[in-house]
Amino acid sequence: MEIKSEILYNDRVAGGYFRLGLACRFPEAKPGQFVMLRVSDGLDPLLRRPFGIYRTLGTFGRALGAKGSPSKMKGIELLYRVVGKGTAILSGRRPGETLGVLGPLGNGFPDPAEGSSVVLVAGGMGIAPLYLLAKRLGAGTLLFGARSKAENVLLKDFRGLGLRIKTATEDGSAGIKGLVTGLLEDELTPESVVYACGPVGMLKAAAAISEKAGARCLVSLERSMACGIGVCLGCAVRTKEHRGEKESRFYKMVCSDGPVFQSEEVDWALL
Amino acid sequence: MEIKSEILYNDRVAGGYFRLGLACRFPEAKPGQFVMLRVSDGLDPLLRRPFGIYRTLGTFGRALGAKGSPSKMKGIELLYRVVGKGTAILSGRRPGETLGVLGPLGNGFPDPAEGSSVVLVAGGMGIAPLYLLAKRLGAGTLLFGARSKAENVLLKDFRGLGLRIKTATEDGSAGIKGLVTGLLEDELTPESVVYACGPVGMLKAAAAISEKAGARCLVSLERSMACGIGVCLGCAVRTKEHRGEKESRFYKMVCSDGPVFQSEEVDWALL
Amino acid sequence: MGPVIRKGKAASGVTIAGLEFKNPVMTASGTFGYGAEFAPYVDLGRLGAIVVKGLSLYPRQGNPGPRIAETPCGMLNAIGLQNVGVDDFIEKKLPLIRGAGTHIIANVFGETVEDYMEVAGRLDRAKGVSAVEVNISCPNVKKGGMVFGTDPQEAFKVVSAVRKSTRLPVITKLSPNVTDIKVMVKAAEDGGTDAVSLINTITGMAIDVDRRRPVLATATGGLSGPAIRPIAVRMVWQAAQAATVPVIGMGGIMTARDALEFIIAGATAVQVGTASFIEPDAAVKVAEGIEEYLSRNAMSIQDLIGSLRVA
Amino acid sequence: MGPVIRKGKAASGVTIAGLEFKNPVMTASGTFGYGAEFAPYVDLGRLGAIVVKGLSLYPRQGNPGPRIAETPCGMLNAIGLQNVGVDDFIEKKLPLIRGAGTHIIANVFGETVEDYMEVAGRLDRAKGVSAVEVNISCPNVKKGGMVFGTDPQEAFKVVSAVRKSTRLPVITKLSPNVTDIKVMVKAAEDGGTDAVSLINTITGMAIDVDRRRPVLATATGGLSGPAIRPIAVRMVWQAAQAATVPVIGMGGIMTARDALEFIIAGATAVQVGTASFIEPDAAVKVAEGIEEYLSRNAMSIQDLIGSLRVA
Ligand SMILES: Cc1cc2nc3c(=O)[nH]c(=O)nc-3n(C[C@H](O)[C@H](O)[C@H](O)COP(=O)(O)OP(=O)(O)OC[C@H]3O[C@@H](n4cnc5c(N)ncnc54)[C@H](O)[C@@H]3O)c2cc1C
Ligand SMILES: Cc1cc2nc3c(=O)[nH]c(=O)nc-3n(C[C@H](O)[C@H](O)[C@H](O)COP(=O)(O)OP(=O)(O)OC[C@H]3O[C@@H](n4cnc5c(N)ncnc54)[C@H](O)[C@@H]3O)c2cc1C
Ligand SMILES: Cc1cc2nc3c(=O)[nH]c(=O)nc-3n(C[C@H](O)[C@H](O)[C@H](O)COP(=O)(O)O)c2cc1C
Ligand SMILES: Cc1cc2nc3c(=O)[nH]c(=O)nc-3n(C[C@H](O)[C@H](O)[C@H](O)COP(=O)(O)O)c2cc1C
Ligand code: FES
Ligand code: FES
Repeated sequence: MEIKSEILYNDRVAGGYFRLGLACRFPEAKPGQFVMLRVSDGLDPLLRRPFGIYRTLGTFGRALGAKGSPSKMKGIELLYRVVGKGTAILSGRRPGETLGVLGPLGNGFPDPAEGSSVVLVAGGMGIAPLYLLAKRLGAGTLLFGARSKAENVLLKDFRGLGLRIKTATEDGSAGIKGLVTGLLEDELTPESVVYACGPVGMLKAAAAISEKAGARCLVSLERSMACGIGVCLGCAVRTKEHRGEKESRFYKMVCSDGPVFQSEEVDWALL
Repeated sequence: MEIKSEILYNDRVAGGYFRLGLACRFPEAKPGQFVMLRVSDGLDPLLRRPFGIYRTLGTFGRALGAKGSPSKMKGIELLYRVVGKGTAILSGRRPGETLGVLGPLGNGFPDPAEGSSVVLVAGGMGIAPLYLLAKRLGAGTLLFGARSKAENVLLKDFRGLGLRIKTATEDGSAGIKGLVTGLLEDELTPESVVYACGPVGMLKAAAAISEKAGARCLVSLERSMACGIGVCLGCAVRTKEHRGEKESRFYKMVCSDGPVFQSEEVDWALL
Repeated sequence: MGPVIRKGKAASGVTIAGLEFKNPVMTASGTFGYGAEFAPYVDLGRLGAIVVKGLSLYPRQGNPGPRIAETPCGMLNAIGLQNVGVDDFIEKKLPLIRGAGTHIIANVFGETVEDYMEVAGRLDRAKGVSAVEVNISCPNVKKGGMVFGTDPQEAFKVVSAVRKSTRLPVITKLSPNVTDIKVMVKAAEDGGTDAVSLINTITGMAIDVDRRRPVLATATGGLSGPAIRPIAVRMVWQAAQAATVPVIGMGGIMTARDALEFIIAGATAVQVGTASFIEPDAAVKVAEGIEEYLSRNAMSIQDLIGSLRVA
Repeated sequence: MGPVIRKGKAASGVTIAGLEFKNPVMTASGTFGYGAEFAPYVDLGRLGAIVVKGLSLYPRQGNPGPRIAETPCGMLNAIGLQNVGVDDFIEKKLPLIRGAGTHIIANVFGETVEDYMEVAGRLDRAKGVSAVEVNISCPNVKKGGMVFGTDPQEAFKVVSAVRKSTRLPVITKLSPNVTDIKVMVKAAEDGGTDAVSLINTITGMAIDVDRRRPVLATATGGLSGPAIRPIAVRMVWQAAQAATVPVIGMGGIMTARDALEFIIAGATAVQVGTASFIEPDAAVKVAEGIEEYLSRNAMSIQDLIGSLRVA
């Protein structure tokens, strides 16, 4: 669905992280799905930007501005980090203004098999698409990696969801010092299901560690996107398919075939 | 001078008209000079936009924002109308943000000869560059033409400057019904000096009427501009020069040779 | 003084190679998938035509990623013509849009003249295809593509071969990567084309200065989007002056006003490409805006085509 | 693990045709006037070189207006090479910048081969001109310009004639409006050029849809600015692979990162054009940014030139 959504709020959480509340009557979003956002009506940046759906808003507390519609409007919340031109412009947009939103897109996370133990692995901003999943599951372990302690504010909403939370920071300012994947091995049994989202290096490591432990691993990938709906064929990742002895390689689209993939499908060498 | 200026205010006056206050320590601007404004840091629109300097701000009343400098900062005020992409973006910019300003540019209006009677002729937004002139002169007649009564708010600052003001509206909702140039003929003697700013059609008519009356006429022209400083050669207008019998034609730059020209210099056929 | 304003929707239908289009707005190949993907966003029946993704004889995997890069007011792509192949298209994709109430134009592509002929031939027998658009201009494939698109003799060969292998109207899609577009128009006409469409993407490149590598895995790619519009309008104008067949214009069209530039320059129809990624219903909005312009100015589309007055 | 960071300013000097430039950033012809106009905004001595507005044998009036039009991330111009003529330049303009502490490169232009020779010859005798840049690529003049720029034989003629008429280093400025830029590089080299510079503007057009007239009085004009950067980077990369002489790259450079794309693609130096209209000191900022990049990456400019790794 393509709609013009009113910005309900667009608040700095900490550092370059923002929460963006959008009033939009969407089909209910599944954990792991995303939207394509038009950060401005101008021609530069030209393309929409993909963002995971962080939360869905039902009846919400915040009053709507003068231009706002009834207070029971539904909406979504995104959590984003300013990294370049598009996100910088986004961070300057104000409540009451409207943004074009296309979504919900992609296939989201599949549910874990009955009886499996769930481990969520997030690197920095990669935590965004995991909130809806964590809420749905209401149990399991969340491993969160960040550059330093400051980013731990991103965990706030996750506390009280019934998860065990462990953290790692690169500078050692909180949790263990090092990469989040350093925490993973100890958590895994062959019954584990790992849901990972974050930088490619982290995903690769999570995939390898999971494979070694015989655990299933689902990764949410990011690629530059033009359309978000499977038509430009721009967001291709090479995947492999095993049919008996033979392995064949072909491209899947992160937007419409993903963004969540089974880790063993992905041809990591080419990412 | 090229500087980053803080926006002090950017308020809607009426309809699509705005006042923009900019904190900038400029060399004192002469009546009729202009600035080139970068409406956003983005690449679209690419070029700066030219705007006449409406007023200069000395010590001003309004408190500066947190980021603001001492309250005696000097600045300028522009008066603009939203007509396209650039001015639309400009109208969305907020106090506290900064804009790139290049100026003051151009040569402004020459002073009238001693003893001449001054007639200012403005069409709509063309009134902007005349305020500083009117203030300096403190006497004379202002003829103002607009589409309808609503635009007469633009006259507010001119009342009390010691000018006689007459208005014309196309729809007859205020003053005489018709074009402002309809008022001009009756005002002119060979001792008159006409200062005109507005749409090309109005300027052409003002030039013709002045010529007939034997009055001097100075027009402020508008052309698309890329640089504003005489180097791109983009804002050319064809002018004529009479040397004895011979008339030679050549191009002058509106930005650096103008924007004010003697009406008889201009090759009106080509405007 | 002003023009008489006709009430209601202006007729904006055009005829190209005997086909009647309800309006002059088509979707551009490679930017609208196989059509059905857009059904949730667009009433397909309101389009003049759907031009589908370029089809080859066999399915193609396309290029490795990254395949796209954003540039100022534009984008580079090096998809490498990934497609399901002509047979799968006819069997699986075509049925999904055959009833959509608009013309379906198949964009075709080959590595050899024989490939082109074979693909066009198979489409000739497919129910629901209105015309073939011959892509001789895709810059993303090592073999074929650019040679056909920049060499008039090669272009002539491909077009005349396709012309013989199908009874469908043939549209030749030209590359902008040439010194003189008029020479290519002539070559396509000599080959028997029923219309020409242009421009395809302009070869470009973006470099990641931190990694000192091209952003695209293939180094170069095709530039599209509003950045190229002035170049496209110029080429369409030049082509329209030289052409005896109808010209279909494209390149950077985002709005109806953009499309009108092409029509006024001489295009009988336009295609909307990259814009569909940004606003899925861009093409329909363009069609509506053209109708609105025609009724506001009390003009017919025929009055408008090529109406540019050059001093 | 990371590279060792050298302290202080990295040396970014380059040598082209025996001339030493303190940094690889020049201003592009037609976008920096005759240099002196920018003195209030820029410390001219911090530029690698100033390339002045194209000079012809006699003063030229240029084209009627409108001469410019803004386009998405770009602009069209049809100035028509208005200039004071080579003699007035030498007499009145050159003295104003001779002492600025930077190289002055004279961009020259003619309607005939003889014109080019004569202008270059007069500059040869002028004190303070470091090199001649031969503009064979301006699309805005009916006679001359484009024919020389798009036909390799004509280009060869002009370049070899200029080569004979001056002892100054000769830079040939190439047009992007060609199918294969490598052919033009070769022609200029055969003519004896010491370096090539590219790209000049790309021919484009904008139409005022309300008036159904071209926006520019001359109908078409030259497209410049960030919109064309991906095309320019591609062409510079192709030229650098083919060239045996140094390549000077330009087209849409706004920032140091943009300039680095050209250098990594193989340009020994760059020129900043349209950007100077938007930020008068853009070229100096680009030079500073390149130095900053070099020291951050502990590289010399020589390491960087042509350092693109293509898989
Ligand atoms: C499915 C998906 C979900 C995402 N969810 C989130 C989220 O919830 N929160 C968040 O902060 N970010 C998320 N991202 C990343 C976000 O899309 C990029 O940070 C953003 O596009 C950067 O835009 P920019 O203009 O600021 O950066 P620039 O670097 O200026 O962008 C230049 C180009 O690169 C693309 N690009 C840059 N970084 C990325 C990236 N990591 N992934 C894809 N394209 C990129 C841009 O879309 C654009 O086309 C997600 C990406 C994907 C693919
Ligand atoms: C010397 C000078 C002084 C001016 N003073 C004022 C003023 O005080 N207040 C005010 O409201 N306007 C003034 N203008 C007009 C103002 O520059 C334009 O309205 C503005 O550039 C339009 O930009 P846009 O992006 O909104 O419109 P668009 O139409 O989207 O602009 C497209 C292009 O056309 C150019 N353009 C459009 N209209 C004009 C115009 N009338 N003159 C010059 N270029 C134009 C733009 O600069 C731009 O390059 C002045 C123009 C000049 C030359
Ligand atoms: C992602 C992408 C894929 C494309 N694929 C094709 C194709 O398969 N066949 C073809 O003829 N043109 C293809 N094109 C070119 C477009 O049809 C069109 O000619 C070009 O993009 C210019 O128009 P635009 O600026 O409106 O996008 C493709 C363009 C893009 C952006
Ligand atoms: C207004 C204008 C005038 C120009 N005049 C000349 C000229 O006289 N001679 C020349 O060789 N190039 C001329 N050029 C081309 C520029 O030097 C440069 O090649 C081109 O603009 C691309 O660079 P850019 O995108 O950085 O502007 C001109 C460009 C512009 C915009
Ligand atoms: S972004 Fe277009 S196919 Fe995925
Ligand atoms: S705007 Fe550049 S010369 Fe006047």
